Amino acid sequence: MMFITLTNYLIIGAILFGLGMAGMVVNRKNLIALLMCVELMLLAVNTNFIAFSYYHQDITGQIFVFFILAVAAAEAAIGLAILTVLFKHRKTVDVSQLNTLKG
Amino acid sequence: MLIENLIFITFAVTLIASAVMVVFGQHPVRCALFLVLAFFAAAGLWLILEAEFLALVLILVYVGAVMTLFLFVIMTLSIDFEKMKQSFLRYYVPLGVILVCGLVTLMFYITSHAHADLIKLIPMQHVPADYSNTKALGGVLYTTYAFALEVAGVLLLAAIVAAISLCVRDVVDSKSQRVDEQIAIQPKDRIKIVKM
Amino acid sequence: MLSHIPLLSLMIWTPLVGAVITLFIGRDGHDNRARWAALITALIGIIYCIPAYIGFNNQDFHMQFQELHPWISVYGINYALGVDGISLPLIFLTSLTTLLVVLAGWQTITFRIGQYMASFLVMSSMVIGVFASLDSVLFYIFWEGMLIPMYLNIGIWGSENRSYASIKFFLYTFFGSALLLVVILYLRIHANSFAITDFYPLKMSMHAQIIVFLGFLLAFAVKVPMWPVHTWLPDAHTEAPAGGSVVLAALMLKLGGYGFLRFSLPIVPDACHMLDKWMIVLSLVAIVYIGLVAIAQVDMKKLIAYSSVAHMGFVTLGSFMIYSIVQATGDVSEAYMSLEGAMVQMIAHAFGSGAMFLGVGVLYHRLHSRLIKDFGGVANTMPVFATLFMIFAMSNVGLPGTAGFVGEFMVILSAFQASFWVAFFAAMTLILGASYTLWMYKRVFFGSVTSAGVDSLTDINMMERLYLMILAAGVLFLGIYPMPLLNMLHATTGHLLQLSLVSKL
Amino acid sequence: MHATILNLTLIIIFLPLIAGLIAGVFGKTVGRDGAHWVTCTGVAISFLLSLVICKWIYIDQVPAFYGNFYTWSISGRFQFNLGFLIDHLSAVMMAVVTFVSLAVHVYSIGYMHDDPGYQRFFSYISFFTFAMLMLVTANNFLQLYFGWEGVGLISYLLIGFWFKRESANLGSLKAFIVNRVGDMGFLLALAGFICFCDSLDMHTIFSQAPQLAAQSFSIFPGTSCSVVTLLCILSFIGAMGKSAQMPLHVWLPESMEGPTPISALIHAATMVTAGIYLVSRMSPLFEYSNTALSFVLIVGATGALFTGILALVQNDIKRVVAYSTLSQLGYMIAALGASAYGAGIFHLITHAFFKALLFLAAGSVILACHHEQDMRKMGGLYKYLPVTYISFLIGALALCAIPPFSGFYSKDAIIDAVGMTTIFGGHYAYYCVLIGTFVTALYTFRAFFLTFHTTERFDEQTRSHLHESPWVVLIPLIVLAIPSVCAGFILAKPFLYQTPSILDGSIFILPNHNVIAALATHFTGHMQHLLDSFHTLTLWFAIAGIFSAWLFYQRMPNLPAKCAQRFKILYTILIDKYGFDRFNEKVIVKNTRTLADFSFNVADVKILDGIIVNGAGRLVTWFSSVVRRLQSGYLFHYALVMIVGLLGLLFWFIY
Repeated sequence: MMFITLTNYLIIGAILFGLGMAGMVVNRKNLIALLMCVELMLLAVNTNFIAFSYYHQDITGQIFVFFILAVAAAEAAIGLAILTVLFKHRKTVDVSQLNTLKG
Repeated sequence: MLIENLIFITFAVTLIASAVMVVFGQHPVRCALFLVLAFFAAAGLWLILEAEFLALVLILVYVGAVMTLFLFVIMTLSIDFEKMKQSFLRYYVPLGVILVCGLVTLMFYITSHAHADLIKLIPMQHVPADYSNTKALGGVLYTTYAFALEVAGVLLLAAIVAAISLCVRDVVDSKSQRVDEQIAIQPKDRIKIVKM
Repeated sequence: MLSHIPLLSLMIWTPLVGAVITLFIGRDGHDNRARWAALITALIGIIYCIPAYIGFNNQDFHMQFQELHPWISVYGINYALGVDGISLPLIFLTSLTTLLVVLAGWQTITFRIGQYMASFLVMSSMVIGVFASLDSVLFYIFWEGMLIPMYLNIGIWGSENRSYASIKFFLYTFFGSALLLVVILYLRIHANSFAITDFYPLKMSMHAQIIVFLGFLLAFAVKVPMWPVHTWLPDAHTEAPAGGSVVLAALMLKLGGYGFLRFSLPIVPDACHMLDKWMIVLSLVAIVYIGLVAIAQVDMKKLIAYSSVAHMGFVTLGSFMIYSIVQATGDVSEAYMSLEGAMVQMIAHAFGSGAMFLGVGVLYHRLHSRLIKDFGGVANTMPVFATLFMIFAMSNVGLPGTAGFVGEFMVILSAFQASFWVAFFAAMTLILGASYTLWMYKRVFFGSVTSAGVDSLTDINMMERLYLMILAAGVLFLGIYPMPLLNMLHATTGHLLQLSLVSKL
Repeated sequence: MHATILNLTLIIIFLPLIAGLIAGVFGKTVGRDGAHWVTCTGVAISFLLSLVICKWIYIDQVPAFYGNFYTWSISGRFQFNLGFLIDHLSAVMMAVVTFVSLAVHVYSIGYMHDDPGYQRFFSYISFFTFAMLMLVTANNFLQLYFGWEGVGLISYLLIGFWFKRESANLGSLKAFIVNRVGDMGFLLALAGFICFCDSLDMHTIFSQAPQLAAQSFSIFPGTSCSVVTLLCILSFIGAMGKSAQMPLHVWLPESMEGPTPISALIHAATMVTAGIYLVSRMSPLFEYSNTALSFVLIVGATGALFTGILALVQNDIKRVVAYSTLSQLGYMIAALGASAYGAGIFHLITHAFFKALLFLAAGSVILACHHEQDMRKMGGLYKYLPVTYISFLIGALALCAIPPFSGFYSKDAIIDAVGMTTIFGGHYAYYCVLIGTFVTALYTFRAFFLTFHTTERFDEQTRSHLHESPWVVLIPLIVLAIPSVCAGFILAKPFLYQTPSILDGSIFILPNHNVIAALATHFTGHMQHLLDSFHTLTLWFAIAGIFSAWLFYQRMPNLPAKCAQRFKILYTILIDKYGFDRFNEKVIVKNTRTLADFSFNVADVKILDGIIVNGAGRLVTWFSSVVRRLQSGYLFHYALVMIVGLLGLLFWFIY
């Protein structure tokens, strides 16, 4: 019978990461979806890390995931804070209106 | 052996499906919930990989805190989703699909023949029964990565302060004294001579 | 006695100190004090030339008045100064021009006199620095530093679209000299020292020599200016104030020629030998084509600017003909005349066209117009000025007995040895020069008084008469008695010929 | 003796210069009288001294002086210095130049009396004398070139003396540029001397003449010509520019714009003869190249005939005399071409006298008729201006080579010499020169009759103050009339028929070219010469010319108008001066100006400046505007770019 090998996990990770990226790029709607996609991408990365640490019998992979979680949480928090401040000023979170950075 | 495969496949499929629903979902709340489902599926996968501490942490941290935050934000900000819906541009979808396939083909290529040595196709190793992921993690975390832990702590503190300072609105009616203004008052601000 | 006084450093830095003093004194309205301070500094500059002339030994071609102090020892850059037959006359020319320009700006400039005078003093110190420096980085710093005062001069005191002209001038020369830095560094790596004299014995392959030559060519061709890259000069001249365009014509154009003689010829002789046909063609184009262009001018200053491009064509012609002359006659001493002709032309041209620019400045100061059609019959109201301008016009035309003739005569004579047709086209300048200068002279000076403005013209006053007389004396003196200048050049030309005619492959 | 000649020449040359400087620079202080006294005495002294030198050279047979007095510059092997070569040729020339210039100085005291630029005029004339003397006495080509250009400059200043008049300015500019064209050729010749003989010194060059003849030099890749021919033709181009030969003669008629004294001084006696002096001075070189000699001969002969014909249609008295100068110059050049240098120089001297006489006489007529130059408004003046009438007649007779007068000796010698020359183009030249005598007689006496004899055609107002010119004008006329009559008779023998002739010291003639020697063989004596001149062709042509002039203008005044109708085409060509002026104006000037405009506006401003320089500026601005659009401000664009970059890196990293 076929074993679950590392490549399976890597493929899942790649698909997830791809979806997250696509979501970020494709999404013309709102920032929240954007943040969610970031979360997805982080999830994909963590899965890869754990898969590697499992198949290499090396705990450091998981340590890394540990810290990524910490960072990701902080990032999500701040992202949402920015979102709220942005909403307060612009009354919208629709990405297409927010182009003040235009050169 | 079959059951393990079965479990793995179920989790993997739910994970991918929920991810797809998150990305192409219309309504943000629904997306958030699908994201929650994705986290659960991921946790399941991580359990298969015997990283149970992290799986649980994942659920606690993400599903508990982050997703609630998301939902909280979605709910509080009265974002009119209807207007946003129709702005979902159709022709961008193929671009997204291309991206995903590009990445996936890349991964296939890597994992297949070119870098065989990098990823040895090693089958699942079974760890001894009494192995506890948390103990192993704790052993390493507080010894070699102590400093990194401290830094993570500081980082989280900074994130908290930043989030609060961003969102707090200046309280209008606070009675606090502003001493510098009190000193700077001039007599002419107080008395106004009106000529009849 | 003379050797231990750091004469060259004094020559470089006193004008700078003078400039600071003039700025300091001249601020908030004390114009007269600023003028006197500038004049005194310029006079000191001239006084320095006397010991330099006496101390300079004509027979010795080595660098004299040498000064060597470590400066940035990390990279081996040191503050090396030295002067030989080529650079000393040019230094005398610089100090004389600075004096003249200070005198010229005495009455014509009304606002910010202190800064106007200071800009010229800084300019003179930079230019003397260029001529005196033996270290290539020091040379490069002065070479770039010189642009700033000129840029400010054109930009502030110029006429209508001065900003366009000053920016164009600055970018054009700056672009040229960027390559110069690259080439200096390249040479530094090979010769692991920045001193120019160390570059001379450096063995280089033909390929390397061509690259180095092209780097030098662009930097110096822009300055000379040679034909394709000359378009900045007419704009800079028309927009510059009278004093500014004199300095531009008298000094800035000589740097290109000086660069060719100091750098291109001795360091990359074989590349020069290979590409000298092109340089000759370019200089001939400069002489004939620019001569034609000068005929079509309506603005006096532009006409004189183009005429100085044509005259400078002789400098490059003279310096790059030595190879074909030696090839044709097989005898090195034949090439002396063409090289010395080039050097004399550099000095003589400064007098001729510098004076004409001052003359146009005098007219501009009175009628605020440089266009030929606004004048007519000026000789009736300004006879003394007309006679002086006639002398300068004659020098520009190259009449024997005036400065303009000496250089051109030598170059054309030696050109015949290279080939008949080079001499033929070089001699075309006789006709073209005469036609555009005298046609301009006729339209401006002769004929009956055309406009009320010309009628109201007053003849030149004491101050203008002073500096125009000095220039007229210079033009006639150099034309009749060029011996002292030539004596200075003999030894160095011989040495330069030896350096540039021996192959270094 | 040697040193004294040097000092004497120095004084002769530099005295006019100093006088000119005093008159010019200190004009105001010295005042009008001071100016003309200083300059006249200066020139008078130098004239006397030059007579002294002539005495030494010719009578005391002092050896020719050859020495340098000032080193101008040393460059490599070449040493340029200024020095003198005082020998037979230059002594004669010095005498002629100073004599004519003295006459003109005295004459212009009267002529320029009421002219505001009085001092300026006198300083210019003495500068001119200085430059001419420098040219004539030079022993190397640098000093000769210095004098050459100096003379050109001062003729420019003098023609444009009345700079208020537009035509004078144009004339002076034209004169200077045409001279410069000639000078260009001469400068190339100088360069050639440096290249082939390594020095500008006349002795070294002339001594190398035979070797030079052998060398060959190729200007155009295919052809090759002998070096001597090249150098001679180049210097002859210079001579053509200065002596107004055929293609470069256009400036002489315009130079009549200047005051009459200078027309006499410059455009009759001295400046135009510089070319002839140069060719005769370079006789050692010219002798070695037949092609150069034939070139000179043909140019001279064509000039002699065709410019003479032009004089027939001129109505301005000064223009007629100007064209006659052109044709006489053609005679002298033709003489040099036939290597009869002696005859050429002899004609130069006699011509200097009677042409200056004719000019000054014309000047006094113009002065009398209150600056009226058109002959059609004169007529019957012999009653009012007796002295001018006689002097004009003497000049005219001398010009037409009527026996007793000086013109006959020199002109006849030239015509015989040209007849006997064996050089290519000899026959053509002979016929030109022969017909030329008829034409000369015709136009001189046409002018003579029109001004002095026919019916009075001027209005009453001019008649009222029509009086003989003041004595200061008449004395030079008389002083010049005397040599015009007797100079020929006195100088014919020493110049031509005596061996060794007066000029032998400085002129070198190859035996087979020596036509004068052949002429001298059958010269028996003056009286015999006069008698057998009656059955020579030239005299009959001259008499026929005078008779037809009398017939046309005195007897039947309407005849010229009639024949002008009949030969319409010929008449217009002549009026148009063979289209030279139109050619110059239309073709050369217009084209250079359009070429200049084109090269400035299109090439320089548009292409060089517009496209390349400003173009670079515009390119940068265009590029920045393109790049600016990249900053769209949308977040997803940036994300997209990041991801594309990431993918690119990954792919690149893997392959």
